Amino acid sequence: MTHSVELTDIRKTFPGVVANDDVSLSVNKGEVHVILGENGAGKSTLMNILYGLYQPDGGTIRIDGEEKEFESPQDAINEGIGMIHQHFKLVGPMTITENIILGSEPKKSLGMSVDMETARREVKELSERYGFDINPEDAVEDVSVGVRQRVEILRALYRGADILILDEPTAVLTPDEIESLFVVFDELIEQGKTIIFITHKLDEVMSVADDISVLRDGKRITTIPAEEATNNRLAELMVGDEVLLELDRDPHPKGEELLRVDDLQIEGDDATLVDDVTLSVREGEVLGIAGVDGNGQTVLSDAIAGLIELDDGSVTFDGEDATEWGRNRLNDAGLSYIPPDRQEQGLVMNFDHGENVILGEQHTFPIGRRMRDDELAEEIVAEYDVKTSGVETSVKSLSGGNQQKLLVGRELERDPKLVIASNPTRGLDVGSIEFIHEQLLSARRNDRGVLLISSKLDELQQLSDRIAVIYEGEIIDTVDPETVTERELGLLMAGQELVTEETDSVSNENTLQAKRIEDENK
Amino acid sequence: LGGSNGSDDTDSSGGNGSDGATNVAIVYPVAGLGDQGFSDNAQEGLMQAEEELGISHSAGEPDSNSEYADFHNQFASSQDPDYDLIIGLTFDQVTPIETVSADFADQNWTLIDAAVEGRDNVSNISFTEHQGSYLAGTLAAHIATEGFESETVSASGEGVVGFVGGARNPVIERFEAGYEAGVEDFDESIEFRSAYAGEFNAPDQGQSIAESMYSEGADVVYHAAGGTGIGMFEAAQQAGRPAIGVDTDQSQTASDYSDVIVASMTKRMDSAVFTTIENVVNGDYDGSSDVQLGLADGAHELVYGQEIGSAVSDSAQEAVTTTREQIIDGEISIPETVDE
Amino acid sequence: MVDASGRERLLISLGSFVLALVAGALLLLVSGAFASCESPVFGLGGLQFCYNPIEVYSVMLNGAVGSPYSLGLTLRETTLLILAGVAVAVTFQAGIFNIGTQGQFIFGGLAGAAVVHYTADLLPANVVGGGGLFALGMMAAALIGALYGALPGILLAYYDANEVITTIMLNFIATAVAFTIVRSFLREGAAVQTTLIPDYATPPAIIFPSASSFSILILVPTLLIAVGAHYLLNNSPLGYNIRVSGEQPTAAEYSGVDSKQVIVRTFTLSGVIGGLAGGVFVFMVLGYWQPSVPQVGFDGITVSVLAANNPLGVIPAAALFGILQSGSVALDLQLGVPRQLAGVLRGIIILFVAMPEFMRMIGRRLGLGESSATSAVTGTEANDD
Amino acid sequence: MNLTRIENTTLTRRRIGLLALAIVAVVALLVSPYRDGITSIVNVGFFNTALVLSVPITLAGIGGLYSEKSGVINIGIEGFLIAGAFTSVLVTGATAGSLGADNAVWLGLLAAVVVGSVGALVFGVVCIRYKADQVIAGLAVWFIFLGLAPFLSRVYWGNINSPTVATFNQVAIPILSDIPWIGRLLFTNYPTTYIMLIVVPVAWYVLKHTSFGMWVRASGEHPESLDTAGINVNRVRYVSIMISGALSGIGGAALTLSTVGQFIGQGQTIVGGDGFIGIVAYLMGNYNPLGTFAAALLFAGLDALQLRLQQIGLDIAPELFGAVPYVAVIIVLVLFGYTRIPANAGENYESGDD
Ligand SMILES: Nc1ncnc2c1ncn2[C@@H]1O[C@H](COP(=O)(O)OP(=O)(O)OP(=O)(O)O)[C@@H](O)[C@H]1O
Ligand SMILES: Nc1ncnc2c1ncn2[C@@H]1O[C@H](COP(=O)(O)OP(=O)(O)OP(=O)(O)O)[C@@H](O)[C@H]1O
Ligand SMILES: [Mg+2]
Ligand SMILES: [Mg+2]
Repeated sequence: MTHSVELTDIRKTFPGVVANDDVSLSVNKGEVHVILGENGAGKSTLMNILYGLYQPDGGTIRIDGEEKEFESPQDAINEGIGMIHQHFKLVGPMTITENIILGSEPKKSLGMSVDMETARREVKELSERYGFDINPEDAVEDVSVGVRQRVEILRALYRGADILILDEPTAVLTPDEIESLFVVFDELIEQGKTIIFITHKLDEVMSVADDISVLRDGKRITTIPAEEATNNRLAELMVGDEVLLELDRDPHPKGEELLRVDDLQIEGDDATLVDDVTLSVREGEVLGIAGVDGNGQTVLSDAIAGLIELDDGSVTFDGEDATEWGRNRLNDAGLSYIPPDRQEQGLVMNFDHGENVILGEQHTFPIGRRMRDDELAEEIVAEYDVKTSGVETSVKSLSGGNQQKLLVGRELERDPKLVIASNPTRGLDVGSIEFIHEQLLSARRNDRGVLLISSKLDELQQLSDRIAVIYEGEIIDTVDPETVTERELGLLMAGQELVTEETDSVSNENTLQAKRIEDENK
Repeated sequence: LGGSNGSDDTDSSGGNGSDGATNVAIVYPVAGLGDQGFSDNAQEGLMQAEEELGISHSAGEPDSNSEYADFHNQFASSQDPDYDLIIGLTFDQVTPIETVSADFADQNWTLIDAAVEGRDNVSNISFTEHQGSYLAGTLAAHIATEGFESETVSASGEGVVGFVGGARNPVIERFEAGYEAGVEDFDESIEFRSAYAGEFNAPDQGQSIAESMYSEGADVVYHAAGGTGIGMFEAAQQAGRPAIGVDTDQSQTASDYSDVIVASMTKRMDSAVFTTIENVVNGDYDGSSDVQLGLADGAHELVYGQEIGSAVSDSAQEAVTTTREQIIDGEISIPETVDE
Repeated sequence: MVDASGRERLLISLGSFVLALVAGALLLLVSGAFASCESPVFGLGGLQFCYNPIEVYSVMLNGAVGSPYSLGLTLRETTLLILAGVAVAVTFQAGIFNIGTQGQFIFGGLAGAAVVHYTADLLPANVVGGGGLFALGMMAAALIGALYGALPGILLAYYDANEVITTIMLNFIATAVAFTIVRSFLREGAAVQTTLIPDYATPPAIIFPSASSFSILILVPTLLIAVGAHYLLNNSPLGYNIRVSGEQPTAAEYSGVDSKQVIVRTFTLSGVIGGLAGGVFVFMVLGYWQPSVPQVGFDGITVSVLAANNPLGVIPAAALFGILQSGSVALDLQLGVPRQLAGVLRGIIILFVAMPEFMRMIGRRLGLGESSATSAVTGTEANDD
Repeated sequence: MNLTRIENTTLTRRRIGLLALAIVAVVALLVSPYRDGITSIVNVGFFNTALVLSVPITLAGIGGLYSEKSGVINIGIEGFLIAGAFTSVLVTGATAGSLGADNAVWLGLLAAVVVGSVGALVFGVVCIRYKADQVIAGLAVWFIFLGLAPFLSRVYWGNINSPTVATFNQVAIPILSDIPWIGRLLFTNYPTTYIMLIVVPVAWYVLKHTSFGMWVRASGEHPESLDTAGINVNRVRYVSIMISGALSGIGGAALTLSTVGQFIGQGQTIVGGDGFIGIVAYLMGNYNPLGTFAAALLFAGLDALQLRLQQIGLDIAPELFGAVPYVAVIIVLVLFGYTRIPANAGENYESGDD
């Protein structure tokens, strides 16, 4: 059998890290090959080598049986390889069309200028063929992440890619969007294309994979056909150990009301970002907020944490009106905040551990005291199992998971009454996720309140006592995680009221999509 | 241009200090050498002194006004060589010399083109620019009424004259005042335009100003702007109109522009520099002297351009000649300031 | 701005200086072949070389520190550069590219001179009155510097006006406005300059000759300002906030920092120091104010860059540029080598400082600091997003 | 994401604002007692002066714009202007004797372009290959040329200011130059002015309608996207930087060879900050070559106006009037918002960085 892609003994080291340790991997033509692995296992590195972005230190690449050397993406593109990267590679201010044709622009006027007419037409045709609903004239920065993901795919298809690499394309998509992406997969496979698909979500793996390869610590552990895989087996292969997928969440008595938000309203420039939100969190309670990214959760959490001024409504914290307090006073009163973006917001990358652990507390320091706390840093490093070469190294040298542990440690070590955790496990590996979940639950056990904002349904279901669903800035329902199904949550997140299906005859897009999910699931 | 650098000689002069050779230091104005007029002319006087009197010399070329005092200090406190005379030029050096000369009572200074009062170790030489400029005004007025025609330039007598100033200071205003009086005394109705570039080394600004004057119909433009004035000549070339130079016979010193320079109002910086050095060499230096050089001393003259000067009408030439005599005889009173 | 550990920074700055001297020597050799001189220092083939780099550098050094007078000049320059450098450094630490120190320098100086103009007659003409005059003048310089410094801060914080543009504009405006103010209100006599500051209000020259217009009584507080700025940055919430804002504005906001306030405060602080530099210039150096002032504010940028924006590092960096500056005059007068050489050297030093990668490469080639250089590389590259 | 929306409205607001400002200024001048004088000085000669003065600003600005659009902030264009101004005079002066003035000026211009491009290439290597901090390296470029040009002037000519050398003559384009006004302005001018008049639309067209232009924009906004599209980011950046050097070289030559043919080395040199004004021009023009030209014309026009107002007696404080353009810039910035800097300008790009 000829392999579409055959990698042999690929080796790549970065200073201090062996990212790919003699990895060999064969991908069959016309199949979906899934690559699994913990954060940092070397998946992206391997694919970047296949795409010509990185030069391997050793090993060979064969495409359709022929040995190739890729010195730049151009070489890979010429061999029919297209790649959708883990992080979008799109130019925000340029239009969708411009982004798609970038690097292979159709020409006119004797090759002097770009033929935008043709380009637009081609993009339109291509997107229609795959059922993508996009407007080629929109600037990329104005469209949703879902649309951007499609633009990325179109970009690869526009160049006529036969081998499509998708590096975690679903991390930012809604269940609906993921579903339609898989429909596209089917179509591409039908056309004889080959797909290499990287994801962390095990259920996705089960639904699309033909073969599954697992990488761990830069090595390929195994490749198995999808039929032989189960969630447990895959998880075990990834971490190399039996993992507990179910967390222990004992029922816990709820205490006093810690946080109360009434009729909170935040207006954006041309839209209401948070609309009349009312919620409350009590001692020993985890309130989950579910919602697709971009529905106002960041604004909401920033507002509660005291970073954004409210346009209307009030916030009561620990029995006091805290509407006007601002971040510092709320922090002093015992409200911690684990922000969604650790590298931009939560930590200062060029500061060392000792300086980072006082971030948010700095206003409590008297003039004259050194602006750092190495003792606290040591403590967090020890307690939260942060792998570091020392508290006086800058935190940018830490891996993402360890950065997050330091951040979570800092916010929890303040012994807050309530902690807001916004996507605290985004982009982390299974082990780190588990650890952080455990910390949040232990806060709950200690009668702390937790406001957990997440786009991961399983996380919310495992940790929350109640789940509020936010859609377009509104809390449209609050449900019990024990009884609600994932499907119901998915519907709510897509803006659907939970009504009996027969009576709902409104045939808008969302219902249709929801039905299709239902059908697929059968 | 000779690339001769005044300071090259310093080394050899070190030993000469004791055997009587005269050491002179000069501090040039910020605008610097290369203006094809004022500073270059002063340097010529220095060179002449070197040749004829065998003096040694050093030069300071400050970058900004705030460095003047440093250079004067540096020269005054220098032991090797011990300067017999420090020459300062222009109005901008009044305060620096005033301050530094108070600390070095034994050091002799000469300030040219401005005056430090009340020091007996600073002699002053200044000029009567208003007198010379009055002559330039007389010539300009003639050109503005009669018109002017040469092979290279022509003015039709639109009745407009212009003046380009460097930075605004009393000396430059003397130029302007005398020039304007010369024009107006001849014919009240002549339109007089004047603008200052603000600097003495901004030929591009000078060009821009003169360009606008010529395009407004100016028949002739005169400058007192040092290097900035070179721009005026360029504008004159572009416009094909005559211009009047200053400080030296610029049809020779700025020979690229001799085809537009109808005349120049000279101001003998070179002889001022030479004379003061000569006085020191001869032991005649008088630290309290305050000399003003004028038309009668030959310090100013209106010299016609080498190339097109001959096209100046006889009547104009005569008028200039008689006016000159009248000024020397004190028959014409000329303002030294412009009323703002 | 440039990523590296403290020790490595020091090595880079030193290395840049040495390389700049080498590059300068080459420039001297090449240009010396084109210059005309009566007695070339040496000939090679048909070429005659007018400049001997070794001699040039030794004359420069000697000219800068060789006599009490010249050492005074150097220290005077250093004093101004420390103030300007610290003024720039605090804003650079906050990630603000502030070019406005020159404007604050101009207005600070003018304010000091204006105080003398209006109050000299009201105070006794003795040491006491002089001290009062000096104190009032410096206070005015600091105040005006603060106000003129706060302006671009407010424009940036509340109107999103790019600080690079506004500060460049404000420098031009300061020059023009100051000129007009002096011409219209503070002029005494025909020259566009302010009243002379009476001797009794000028900081006394001790140790160094008065001709060098330098007073150690000014240098000491200046050093304290640099140390104080360093202390403030590392030992106060404001300093921490300035640094966080410079590193990561979003993190600053997350941690409850009012970034607008920090911007304005940083600019104000910088303005105070820039204004003081102007005051020192007027009281200690020139003795009056006139429109053509040296580019101390711009020099402050180079000093701060060489010092990696560390206020303590500013002190040696200022001393180095002070030596270059004052040594260059001797160069000109004694050897006839154009003193603009100092400006070239300054530019080359900054160029090398700007590229630590290159300096590390040189370091590795020379086998110097092998371990520290490579570890630094690892540290910076491993997580370079 | 939201910035775009704000940006778009800001832009239109800014245009309207600028227009309003200009109208107010003109009306104010026209109703003032100096009306007659003003209408007499704002004539074709005025516009011509403004046009000629705008040449170095525009060229440097467009050069800086290309460099910054591609991701390399070139704050050193002031230095490249100085290099161009100095080189053009040096080469013209040195060759006029043997080649004749007409050839020598063109050779001077060419030399300025070469020195500008080579200097920019070195700057590019420093920034790209050696990952220098671009702003600091740009400052260094300025300082180096600010020192080097006067240094070499003194070595070569013995004076900090050069002697005068041959200059460009204005060239009248047959027939077209007879059109009233336009003919004088656009068709009777210096070669460098013509070059600018060609560069402005071409630079605009290239940036907007060609592949290279797209690459330049992508390179400064999001280099990875360009890299993964198979285009070598650093090559695009090198070319853009060299464009900035070459254009600044021409701008510098225009300062000298289209005026008096003299290099002034004193103070800020003859360039006197035009490079910085060029930066301000492209920021005000929001990285659009046409806008850059308009902003440069505004600066040059106010400068030209200042020199003329003096002549009609409006001479209360010429220095203060000279500051009007700078105040105007601040007012415009404050009232009409900020400029959006390319997202990756100032960042180094190394293929493979994730
Ligand atoms: N440009 C780089 N420089 C240095 N180290 C790198 C670089 N890119 C990746 N690494 C390191 O190589 C290892 C593998 O990284 P890679 O991005 O391939 O992991 P991954 O499997 O894609 O992880 P994730 O699931 O988080 O995307 C990690 O330790 C990472 O820190
Ligand atoms: N100031 C603003 N003006 C206009 N629109 C805004 C503004 N701030 C946010 N938005 C838009 O409002 C919507 C909700 O924003 P929000 O940041 O709360 O999203 P989110 O759900 O937290 O997702 P994420 O954290 O992934 O951005 C988004 O479409 C966002 O682009
Ligand atoms: Mg990855
Ligand atoms: Mg958000």
